[in-house]
Amino acid sequence: MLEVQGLRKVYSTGGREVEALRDLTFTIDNGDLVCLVGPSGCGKTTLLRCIAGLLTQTSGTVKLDGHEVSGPPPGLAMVFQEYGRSLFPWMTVRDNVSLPLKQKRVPRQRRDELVDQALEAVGLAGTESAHPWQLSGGMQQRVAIARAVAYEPSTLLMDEPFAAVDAQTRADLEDLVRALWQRLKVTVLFITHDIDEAVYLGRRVIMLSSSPTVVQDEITVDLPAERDQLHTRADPRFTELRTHVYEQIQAAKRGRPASIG
Amino acid sequence: MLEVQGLRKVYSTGGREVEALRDLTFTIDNGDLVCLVGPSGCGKTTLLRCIAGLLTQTSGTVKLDGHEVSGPPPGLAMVFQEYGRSLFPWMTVRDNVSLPLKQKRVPRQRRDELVDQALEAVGLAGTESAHPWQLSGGMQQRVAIARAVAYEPSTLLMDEPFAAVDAQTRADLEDLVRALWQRLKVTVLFITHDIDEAVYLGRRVIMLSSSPTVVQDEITVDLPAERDQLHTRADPRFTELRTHVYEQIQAAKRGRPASIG
Amino acid sequence: MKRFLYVAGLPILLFFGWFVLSNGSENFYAPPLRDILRAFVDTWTPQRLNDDVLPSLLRLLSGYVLAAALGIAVGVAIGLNRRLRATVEPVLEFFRAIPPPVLVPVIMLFAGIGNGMKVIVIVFGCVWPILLNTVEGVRAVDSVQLDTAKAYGVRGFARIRTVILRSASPQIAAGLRQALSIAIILMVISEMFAASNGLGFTIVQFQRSFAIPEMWSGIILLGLLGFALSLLFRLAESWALRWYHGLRDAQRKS
Amino acid sequence: SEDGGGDSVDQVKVGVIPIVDVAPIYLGQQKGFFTNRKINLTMESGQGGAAIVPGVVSGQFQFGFSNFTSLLLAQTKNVPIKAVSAGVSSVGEQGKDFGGVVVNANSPIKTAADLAGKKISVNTLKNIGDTTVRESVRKAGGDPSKINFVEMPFPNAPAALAGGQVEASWLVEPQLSQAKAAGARLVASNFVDAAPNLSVAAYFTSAKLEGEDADLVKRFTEAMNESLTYADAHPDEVRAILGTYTKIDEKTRAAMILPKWPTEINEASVQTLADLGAKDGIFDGATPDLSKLLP
Amino acid sequence: MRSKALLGLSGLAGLLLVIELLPRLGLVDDSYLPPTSEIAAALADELGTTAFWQAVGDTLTGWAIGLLIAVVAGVLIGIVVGAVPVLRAATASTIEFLRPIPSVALIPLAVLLYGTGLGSVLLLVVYASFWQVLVQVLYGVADVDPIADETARSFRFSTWARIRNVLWPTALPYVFTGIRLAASVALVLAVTAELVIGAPGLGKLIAVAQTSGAVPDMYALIAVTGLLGVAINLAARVFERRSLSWHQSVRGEVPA
Ligand SMILES: Nc1ncnc2c1ncn2[C@@H]1O[C@H](COP(=O)(O)OP(=O)(O)OP(=O)(O)O)[C@@H](O)[C@H]1O
Ligand SMILES: Nc1ncnc2c1ncn2[C@@H]1O[C@H](COP(=O)(O)OP(=O)(O)OP(=O)(O)O)[C@@H](O)[C@H]1O
Ligand SMILES: [Mg+2]
Ligand SMILES: [Mg+2]
Repeated sequence: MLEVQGLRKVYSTGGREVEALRDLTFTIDNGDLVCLVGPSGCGKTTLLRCIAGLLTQTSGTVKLDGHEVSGPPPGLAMVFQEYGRSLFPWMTVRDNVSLPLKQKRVPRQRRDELVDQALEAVGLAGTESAHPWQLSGGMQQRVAIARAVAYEPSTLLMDEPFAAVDAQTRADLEDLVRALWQRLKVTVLFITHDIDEAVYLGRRVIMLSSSPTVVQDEITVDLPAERDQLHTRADPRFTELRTHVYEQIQAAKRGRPASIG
Repeated sequence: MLEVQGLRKVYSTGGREVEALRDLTFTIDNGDLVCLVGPSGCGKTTLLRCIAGLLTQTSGTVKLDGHEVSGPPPGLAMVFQEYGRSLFPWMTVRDNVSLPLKQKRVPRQRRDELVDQALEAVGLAGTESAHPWQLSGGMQQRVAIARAVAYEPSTLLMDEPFAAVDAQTRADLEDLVRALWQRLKVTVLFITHDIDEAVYLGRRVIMLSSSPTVVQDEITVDLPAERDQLHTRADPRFTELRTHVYEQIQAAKRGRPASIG
Repeated sequence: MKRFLYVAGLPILLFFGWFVLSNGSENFYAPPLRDILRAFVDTWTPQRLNDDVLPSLLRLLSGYVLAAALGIAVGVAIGLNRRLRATVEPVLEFFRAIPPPVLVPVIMLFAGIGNGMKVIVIVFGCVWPILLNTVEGVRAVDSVQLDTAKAYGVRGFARIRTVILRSASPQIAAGLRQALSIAIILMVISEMFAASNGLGFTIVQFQRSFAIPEMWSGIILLGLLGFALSLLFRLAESWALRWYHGLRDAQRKS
Repeated sequence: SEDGGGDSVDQVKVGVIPIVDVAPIYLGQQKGFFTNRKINLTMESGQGGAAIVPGVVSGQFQFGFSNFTSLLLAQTKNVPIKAVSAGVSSVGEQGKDFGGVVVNANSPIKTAADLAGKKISVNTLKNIGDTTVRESVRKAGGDPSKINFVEMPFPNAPAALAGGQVEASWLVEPQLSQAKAAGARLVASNFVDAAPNLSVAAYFTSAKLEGEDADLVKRFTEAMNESLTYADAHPDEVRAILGTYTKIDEKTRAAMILPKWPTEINEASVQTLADLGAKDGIFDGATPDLSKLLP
Repeated sequence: MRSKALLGLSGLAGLLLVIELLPRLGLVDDSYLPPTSEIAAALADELGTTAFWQAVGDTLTGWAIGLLIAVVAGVLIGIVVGAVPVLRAATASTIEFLRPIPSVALIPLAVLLYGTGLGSVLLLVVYASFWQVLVQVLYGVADVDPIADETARSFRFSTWARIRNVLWPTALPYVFTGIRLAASVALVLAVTAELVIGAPGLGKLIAVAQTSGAVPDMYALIAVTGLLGVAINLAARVFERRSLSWHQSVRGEVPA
């Protein structure tokens, strides 16, 4: 279980003080799939970094399975918003994906299998020997996704992971994440700015307010567990939920809670 | 007028040969707003770089107003897909935006005005003195957009410029681009992977096939010139067009033209 | 052909200029290039190369390799650890500012007068550019790359090897390149003490015995040596950093 | 210098090595022997001939100080220089000279003959040190071709000797006294072995200056001779003036052996140096022409 | 900041302690490496003489002028050569040929041209430290992010503007390393030139102390050289912190 309690983060670099997060409290059960939406610059990335133990909060606590997070917990995989910078340019695509597995001491054969599967799943079979900078933006982002997928994490943090891919690929990747989640029972925290995506993917959607950031609202997505791109999105309940989220986000941008409709 | 004729680009770095563009031919009238969609990795960025004169094609020609493009033509502004790396980390947001204006010898006062307006328009008023790396991903992308907008270009090339911003901001920025286009009669070539966005924004939509890349299809968006987020998107013609584009993209990914429906 | 022109064009021009300008030189210390070239052929016989240049080269290479290993290892440690950096930096700067010629006697106290001393002098002199560049390169590793490594549990030696060293490698290469020519310079300086053979020793000996054309021919040989070594270095670098050059050239040239 | 005997004072720079040997010129400067002859001296110190000879040849210095083997070497290469006055000479007495070969107190080396086959430090290879040390060994009946000379500046040699890195060291004052005080034992007086009353070094000028301003050279030689004579006669003043341009401490200054400063260059001894050098092959087969070098 | 200074001082103190103990414990003969206390006493004596301060002044003058020339020339030539591929290709071999020629081999040339004056020192100092700056600048210029450069090109920045706004900030960290390397090489060469040629300055004092067997004095003077190096580096660091506050290496220092 992931517990975030009273989380606050103030950046102070170069004389500039920014309160990125004011007071966040929420919990995520193990094996849950939670989507996080919020206006640009509201502190989503900051939150993810705190949860991953990459950033020290100013106050408040983050606990994973009862232990306070101080460094990246084992079994965690993260897809960074800056996908381009999170790939190592000196390694080929294959090496980029397999490096974390090597660290996990996955035997060579299994590693190759996992890497091939993951690259296949994101549609990058055949680019194994390329370097990241020889790929298009969307392809780079998919390499980063493949790396997280191949890792078979127990906690998966994704920061706008589909921002650079086309609509069709995006739909495929959404289904990939749901399949992975169902197969491995992994806890997923997924940041997106696409409201439809949040509702389609998540079992819950947490909405953040704009700065100073608090949890604006939270809904449970009571759509059936078996979802598919055509039918789920056509579901009237889907439309209802997305409208609700949309209104909350607009309210968040205006800086006050919308009357819940 | 922008004429692209028989454009072909083959990358050959490190023993790897990739035919990014096979044979592209299309023209864009001055003052037109054209959206370009296509599967991830099909060569959209490559095309834009060739048009901007940043990359030399393998064969074919790019002509702007009858002159062959060999270097970046005057009055051109470009928003790069790698927005993070295209901002200068050693400059503040204000300096990043105003530097091209300085290069254009815009007088100081006018420059400040333009910069303030542009930052205001993208919702970044108040961050002038921050450095890019102190901003969130979406904010960085908006700085890059502000830089292009403040420049008041005659040709505007945008490569997935709204990929990192939330839905609401995205809608605002779409309207910003249309307003700019209408006000300055600027020629806009806009890459996006959001089909709705392509149809909503463009006067024409060009669809590229997947590799080896050719022009898959092209439509003229016959929606009224005055568009707004609510009504235009609700227009049945809008839905029709977006469905057409969607089908073409799916066909492109499968590698053959869909029967035009 | 074009490549050859680039590589050889300017040197040929300069040599030609030197040749013409020095032709009638009466100055004892700046003899005509003609004489120098003649001395070059007479002086650097295979026997001489074997007796004097080979030992020098061996000392040079062992010193360089040691300096590279030491500089990179210490540089990574210092670059990664802020407290360590604050502690040892003044001491390192202290030693860095001491001219090797005055330090040689102190080194001799501990290392004797054999090849060991000369190798240590070379290490002592050429470790600095490697060390400094490594420290700066390590400090400049992209924060997102570091975070990625951290998040995926890439830590300890693997993190250093697969992320930090690779990311810093362009700057380390700059240091290694600098160090190479400094190593040659230090080779000469170390042979000014307690030596009885070597290229540096021979040049100094020529200088002292007023064999000026021979001395200049030795200096030319040093230059050629440096050029050859740097050629080798460049080959090694373009292999090790092919990702980097590819990355930098990708958009630029194509 | 242009007007020869006029009132103008000549500015003269002399390249010297700041050691005991050049005490007379400092003393002469102090005593006014040079200003009397309308010469205003400036001392430029360099570490050995490599820095001084080019300075004199190019006219940066008017005069320089160098040992005779170096001067002979220069002569064989036709460096345009000319000796103008004596510089310094050996004391000429076994065991009482200002230079010599020392070994550690417990060394098995007892006589010069034992030096054969040993590792000996000299300040400069192929120069006056190794040729004269070889002569010592030769005279004592040892095989001089077996000696293994290593090059080491005088100041560093005592440490190397004490540390066992060399088996013997050729030293001059003040290191000689310091080493002896620390327990080293003298086994050869190489200058004495080489020739009686060996002329070790000289002041020289460029052939150009000698041709163009013979008057200045003459005045310099006179002043030099006066200084040499005065220094030879006043050892206490020599010891005192050493304190001004060196950092030799007072105790060592009092204890050290001073060289001789005759005004005449002992031509026979210079010829001996030339022969020794030729024997050891340091002139590359050439024969030095003394007449071109000596005044 | 305070604690950083303390750490640095403790490092230096450790060094002093080691040098005090080495001879005291009999690990080396104290007549060749005297303990810190004796060196300090000799240093105290030196500090009282005007000759010493004169020498420090002379050395620093040669150092500063030489370094300035080397840095300005190195940066200018480095940027021009680095930014123009043709020039870079045409000069690479010559640079590699000239670079390893040791300054010490140029001593006769220096004396020939300038005697023992400042000119000799400058020739050697500039020759040695110029390459340090040049090579660093060349590598720095090559490190420009292609996207940043394309951005500048797409907005049709003039060559000068690209150099000033893109090339220069990217190369700056390399330049700083180059300057720090050159600063100490310049000091080393200034002292060496004085030592060998006998130009006035600290090096000459060291040479005199050496030939006179005044060992503690010699070490005291060497220590002064080292301390000058520390001071120079300190100044460079402060300067660097100011002008590179945006750079990863400096902003990474601030605990997140
Ligand atoms: N390193 C930093 N130094 C200073 N301020 C920072 C830093 N990183 C982020 N911030 C500030 O913290 C706030 C939240 O940033 P964060 O990156 O978490 O936003 P976000 O929700 O991920 O936005 P986006 O959707 O645009 O990526 C922003 O106002 C940003 O300016
Ligand atoms: N520098 C390069 N070297 C080699 N191949 C490259 C390089 N840049 C791009 N490519 C290849 O060219 C093809 C097209 O890339 P491009 O970046 O133009 O795609 P894109 O349409 O912009 O994709 P996306 O929507 O994912 O950004 C890809 O297959 C990519 O691997
Ligand atoms: Mg973010
Ligand atoms: Mg792209």
